[in-house]
Amino acid sequence: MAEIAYRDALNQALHEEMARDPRVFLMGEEVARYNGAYKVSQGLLEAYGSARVVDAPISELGFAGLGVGAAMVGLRPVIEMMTWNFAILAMDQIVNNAAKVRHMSGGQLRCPIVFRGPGGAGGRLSSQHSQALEANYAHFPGIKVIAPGTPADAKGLLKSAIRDENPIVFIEGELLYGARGEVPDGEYTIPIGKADIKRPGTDVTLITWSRMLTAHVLPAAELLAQQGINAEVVDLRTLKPFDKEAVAESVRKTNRVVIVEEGWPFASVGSELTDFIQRECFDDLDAPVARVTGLEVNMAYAANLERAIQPSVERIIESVKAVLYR
Amino acid sequence: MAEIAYRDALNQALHEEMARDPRVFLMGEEVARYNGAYKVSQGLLEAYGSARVVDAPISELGFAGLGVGAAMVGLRPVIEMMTWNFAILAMDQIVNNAAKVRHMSGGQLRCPIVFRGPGGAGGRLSSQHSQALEANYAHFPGIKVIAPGTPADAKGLLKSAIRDENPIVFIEGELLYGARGEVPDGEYTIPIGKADIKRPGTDVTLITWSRMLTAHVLPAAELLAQQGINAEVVDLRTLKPFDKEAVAESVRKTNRVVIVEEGWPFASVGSELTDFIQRECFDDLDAPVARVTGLEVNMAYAANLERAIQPSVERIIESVKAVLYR
Amino acid sequence: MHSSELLLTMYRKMVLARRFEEKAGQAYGQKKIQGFCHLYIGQEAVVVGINEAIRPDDMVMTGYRDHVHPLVRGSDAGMLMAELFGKDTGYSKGKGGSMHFFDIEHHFYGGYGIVGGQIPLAAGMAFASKYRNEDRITVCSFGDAAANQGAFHETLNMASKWKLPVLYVVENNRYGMGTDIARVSAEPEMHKRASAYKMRGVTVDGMDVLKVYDTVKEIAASIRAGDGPVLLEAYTYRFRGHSMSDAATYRSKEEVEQERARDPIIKLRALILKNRPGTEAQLDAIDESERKTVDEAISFADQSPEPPLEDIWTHGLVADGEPDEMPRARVRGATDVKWPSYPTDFKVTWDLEPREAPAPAPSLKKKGAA
Amino acid sequence: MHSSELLLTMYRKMVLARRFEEKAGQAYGQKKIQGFCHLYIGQEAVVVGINEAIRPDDMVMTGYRDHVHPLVRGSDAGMLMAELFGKDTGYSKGKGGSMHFFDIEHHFYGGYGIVGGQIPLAAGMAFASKYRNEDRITVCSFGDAAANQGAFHETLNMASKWKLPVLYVVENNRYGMGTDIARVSAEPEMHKRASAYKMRGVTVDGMDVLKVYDTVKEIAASIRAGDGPVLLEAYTYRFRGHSMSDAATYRSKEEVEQERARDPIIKLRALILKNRPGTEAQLDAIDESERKTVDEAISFADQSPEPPLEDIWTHGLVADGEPDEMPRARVRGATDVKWPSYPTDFKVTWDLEPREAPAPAPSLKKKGAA
Ligand SMILES: Cc1ncc(C[n+]2csc(CCOP(=O)(O)OP(=O)(O)O)c2C)c(N)n1
Ligand SMILES: Cc1ncc(C[n+]2csc(CCOP(=O)(O)OP(=O)(O)O)c2C)c(N)n1
Ligand SMILES: [Mg+2]
Ligand SMILES: [Mg+2]
Repeated sequence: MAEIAYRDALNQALHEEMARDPRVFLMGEEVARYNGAYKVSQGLLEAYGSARVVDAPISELGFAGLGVGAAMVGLRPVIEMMTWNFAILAMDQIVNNAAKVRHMSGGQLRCPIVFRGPGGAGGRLSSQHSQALEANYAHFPGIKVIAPGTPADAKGLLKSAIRDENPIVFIEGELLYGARGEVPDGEYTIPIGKADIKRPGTDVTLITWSRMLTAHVLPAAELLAQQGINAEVVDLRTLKPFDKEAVAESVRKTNRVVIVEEGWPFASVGSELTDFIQRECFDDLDAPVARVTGLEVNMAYAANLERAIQPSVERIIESVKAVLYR
Repeated sequence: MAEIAYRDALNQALHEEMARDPRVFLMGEEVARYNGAYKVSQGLLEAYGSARVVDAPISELGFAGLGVGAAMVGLRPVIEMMTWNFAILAMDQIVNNAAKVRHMSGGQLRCPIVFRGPGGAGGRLSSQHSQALEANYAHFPGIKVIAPGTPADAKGLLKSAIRDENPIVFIEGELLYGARGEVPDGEYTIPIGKADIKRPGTDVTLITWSRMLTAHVLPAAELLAQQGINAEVVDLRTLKPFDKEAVAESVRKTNRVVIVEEGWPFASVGSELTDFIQRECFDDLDAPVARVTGLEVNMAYAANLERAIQPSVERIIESVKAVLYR
Repeated sequence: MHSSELLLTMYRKMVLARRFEEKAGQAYGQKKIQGFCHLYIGQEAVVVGINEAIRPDDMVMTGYRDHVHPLVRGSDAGMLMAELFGKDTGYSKGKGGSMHFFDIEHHFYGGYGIVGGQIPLAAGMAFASKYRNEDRITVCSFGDAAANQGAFHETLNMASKWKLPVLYVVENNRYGMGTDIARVSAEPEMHKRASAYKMRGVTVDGMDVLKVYDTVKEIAASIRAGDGPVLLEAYTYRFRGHSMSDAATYRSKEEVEQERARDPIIKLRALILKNRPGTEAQLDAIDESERKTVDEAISFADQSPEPPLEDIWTHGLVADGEPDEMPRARVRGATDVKWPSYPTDFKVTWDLEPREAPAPAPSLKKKGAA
Repeated sequence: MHSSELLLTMYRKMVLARRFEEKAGQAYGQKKIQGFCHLYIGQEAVVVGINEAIRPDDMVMTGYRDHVHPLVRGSDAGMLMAELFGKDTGYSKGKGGSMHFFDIEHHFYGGYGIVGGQIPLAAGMAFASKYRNEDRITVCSFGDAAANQGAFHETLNMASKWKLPVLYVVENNRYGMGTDIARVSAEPEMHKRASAYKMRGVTVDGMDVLKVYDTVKEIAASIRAGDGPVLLEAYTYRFRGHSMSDAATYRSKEEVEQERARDPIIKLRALILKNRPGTEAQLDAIDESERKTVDEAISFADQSPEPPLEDIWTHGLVADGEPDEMPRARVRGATDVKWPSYPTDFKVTWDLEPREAPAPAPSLKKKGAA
């Protein structure tokens, strides 16, 4: 196992899948000569040429749709969105075409495509550049949504996503690219739809994904442990479909839940988790499901406001104590 | 009180507000000479001229943004989206500009604008034309989301929306336009953010909005009444911010809830309601919050599939019985 | 110049299209078809002229006014009608309906309901052809009003820059729904917009099937030869309303009558008879035979069952190993279906950009540069 | 031809802009400014030339490369710097930061981070001017790469069709981030795209402030006279990377040096001295004074407090009766703030379309006609 950065894990996944399958190509803004705005595509142009690593104009709707069309006739596009904030412009092609062609054609077509790029706050970027938008895509049938929080998960899940037969929204952590972690040597994949218990525990279940895992949830769990509270950390990794068994099993064990997500609370993936848990584990819950989310405001630029708007170790600990009635 | 159609109630609201305030203009596809694809703007061109009732090209992103710009400098645009399905193309202007300019400018600007048009199934229109997309907008801070279910609410809320100082997503029921109902005579408004108890009851709370109210929920409540089950029907009308007091009060009275919404279940307004209720009314609930939603699939064209994909009186009754453990 | 066979084929296909849609219109009146239903009546010369000028394995797609595009490619009229009726025997098992026809066997790629939404898809299909070094072209139709969508701009730029083998056809019937295109387009002659992308723009009289045929013959050859995409504007007219619920009062009676006088079917029939007077009986036989085909299509659709309720759950996410549906095999038991298959192992030889001395690799940055 | 006063004002503004951004760059290095920070260094002639050619109450907006646009309008340099520092005394109380400057007092309307996202807004502002029969124009800048966005296409069509009083300025600095615009634009000369909307397209040397001034003088008059919108392409160059984290290795040293030799400030200084050799001291004094202004701006920003945490909850939804913030009054206690105010009672006299015999009203339909 080597310790590498999240961006390099993604880069390895792209490299390996492009070497393995000539149908895979990467298109997006600055992905080729610039090696990616976040350097995820470093070296790919040189290795695979300009038809397989394509610098696109700033035309998100257009090149997202181009990818969908290519997927419909046998290619396996990976479309890089420089950030998911900009992909709002491309949403129509993702949710109205990619997510629907198989259904509308009565199964004559399939659309194996990965839309990938960073989501969440990037650090002092204010409102238009700091959005965690997974809920918007997870709302639609016909797409899978993945949001890995570690280099190993990023690599294994991106490889699975590229091999999957369906449209996939793959959300990377904008502030995770430099984060390092152990990644298994050699080729491996991680199944889509399986959560990972990043820390086993007995007193409370913390459910999370993407950057919140390492930034706040695991540190909070450590601090809680020092106070004698043994938290289980469930990293969803795939948001849709999420791993119902893993969630329910953990809740049945701990009887208390805090969901931690970077995005806004209203109609979010966290809301959906609450809905699921209160129904499936109604009699197991000793306290209402609690949530720690980004505050219900647009992101500010000022350092102190930006910090306070996001989830924090403190808010998580507070929430855990509330569900434990301590 | 006159009994008029939902479309005519909306038309009255537009008429009255345009007469009252010269800053109000209506722009959208087919709104002027054609009098609106659904005839909501009947007669307005004649009354207010071509600068105030504007036929736009099929450029949703462009004219939505044009509206936002006009609102920033003192006008009060009403932007008609022929349907909310098409507004996905305009979403960037709604959520990245309209919802954020006040914040990003530190309060120097405001954006009083109404985006309105039909949502939900239109009847045998298949996947791209049958989406109930309120959750996607309600997820964002900085916007209000309204979805009236009766002619009276449609009129009173549209008037309030036009007078409001904020960006508003106003979702009409595509299959409600012909629905008739009593509308108070003369000028009146309905406050944004207030739910309406459309049927008082004691045994179970049915929470809903828009077309589900009259199409399925009230009929189900009648049938339940015949079986001795007295359901309270809470019509949210405003989805964001929704009326927390009204919801909590009803749940505290009935101790059982079924949420009925037309859209998909995942990360929806219904999920958010569950989240709220299980937290605020944890000890009041005698059963998990239940939900009846559109099925988690793309909409089919075939009559039998379309019917089965949508919520129904039968599914509501079944759900009510489940939460009553009958 | 044009063979009899070609003329008769075109005549037959236009008549088939016309009868099919007239019957569909009637069935709509009987509520056998519901929802939106956009007829192509009047515009047949565009799609027939194009279809005969391209190869059967070229790829075709359009918007929601999509009944005739697959029909003239050879789709099963009964199965198309069954789709309109929302039946299990339809091409999409009743999931798509009028706006979402798909017949992949005949390389018809849909049927899209979001105005302009198919424009980027076509570029992607053409991209794939070039990527795999195939010599197929993609033909993508859309309406005059669709050319005001951002997708048009973004896509034509890429298609031209990358010389994608795609023919974009503006079926300019002068109206987007109830709106005269000149009222909402600063430049209503859409082919002129091609120059904004250094792309070739061409016009053709879309009421004259031979002119369409000749024009597209030449264009298709040039696209296939690698000269890059073309924007073809076909001036045409729909004789009916925008959709079944549109009374079309925004057009004057005179205008409609004037255009009806240019009916492409009448025109072709007259031309054929002028050149070869003896063929009247032959044409009548075609009329009769196509009428029969459509009558059979109606009975077939009528007698077909609704899809089973379990079908709600099919054709969502593709499960591992799940095959694609081949409608004609499923419905008609056809054993001659040639389904498009794509290589999974090949070498990409296309240089999308000229190779240059690569720029010095920027140093790794912790922070993105947006 | 151009008055000394004009030349000196332009010189002063360009120097102010340059110093402001150089200092901002330094402060970024000290981590006093964070996130993205896009400097305008090299492009100053564009915005200064435009600004002097339009009226103070004309409305201006741009993308995220937005420091200089308000500065040359007269915004308070200290308060702009404070915004960059994320301080309470910034124009947006630290909510916007580098990419989202706003100074409504000086009719600067932002500051937008979604490439091309401001283009429709400007059309809306121009629409409002025409609606209220004001003779103000709106000037909206964006980059070369932004012209590939769908919003460009959709909006320019409407602006032209409705003859909105808006000037669109492509600040063509040849690169969209790291990408040479000719690599992703089939037509890299953006002004040529104006013809797709029957709009006037104009070019200007954006490194020459007088040429920009003269060109915009004429254009602004024509727009104000109701001749319709114009697309102006200003050829310019950014001397720095796209943003602070961009090492800009995609450009050759020679190219950058060649462009630096065309530095608009050096050029204007030389021109002034050539015509009036005596003014060297005057120019030096300007340099000195602007340096001081910027130093003061830095100290002001440095010494200002962070916004209070309660501010998280302000400037979300507008409560009934809640006034707008007037930054200079709030921060500087200024009593001379003229805030734009708009009439609430007026008569709309604009006919956006010629009045015609109205088409016969279509009969009411139960079903929509889409
Ligand atoms: C994005 C979007 N906006 C609006 C509509 C509603 N609509 C359907 S067809 C149509 C008119 C399109 O006109 P045109 O492109 O000229 O094609 P035609 O119908 O004339 O063939 C409109 C506005 C839609 N389906 N999609
Ligand atoms: C919709 C969108 N896509 C991508 C980006 C990331 N991005 C920011 S600036 C930029 C380049 C824009 O270049 P140009 O329009 O030429 O303006 P310049 O930066 O040269 O002034 C890109 C790709 C963005 N902010 N918004
Ligand atoms: Mg048309
Ligand atoms: Mg540029």
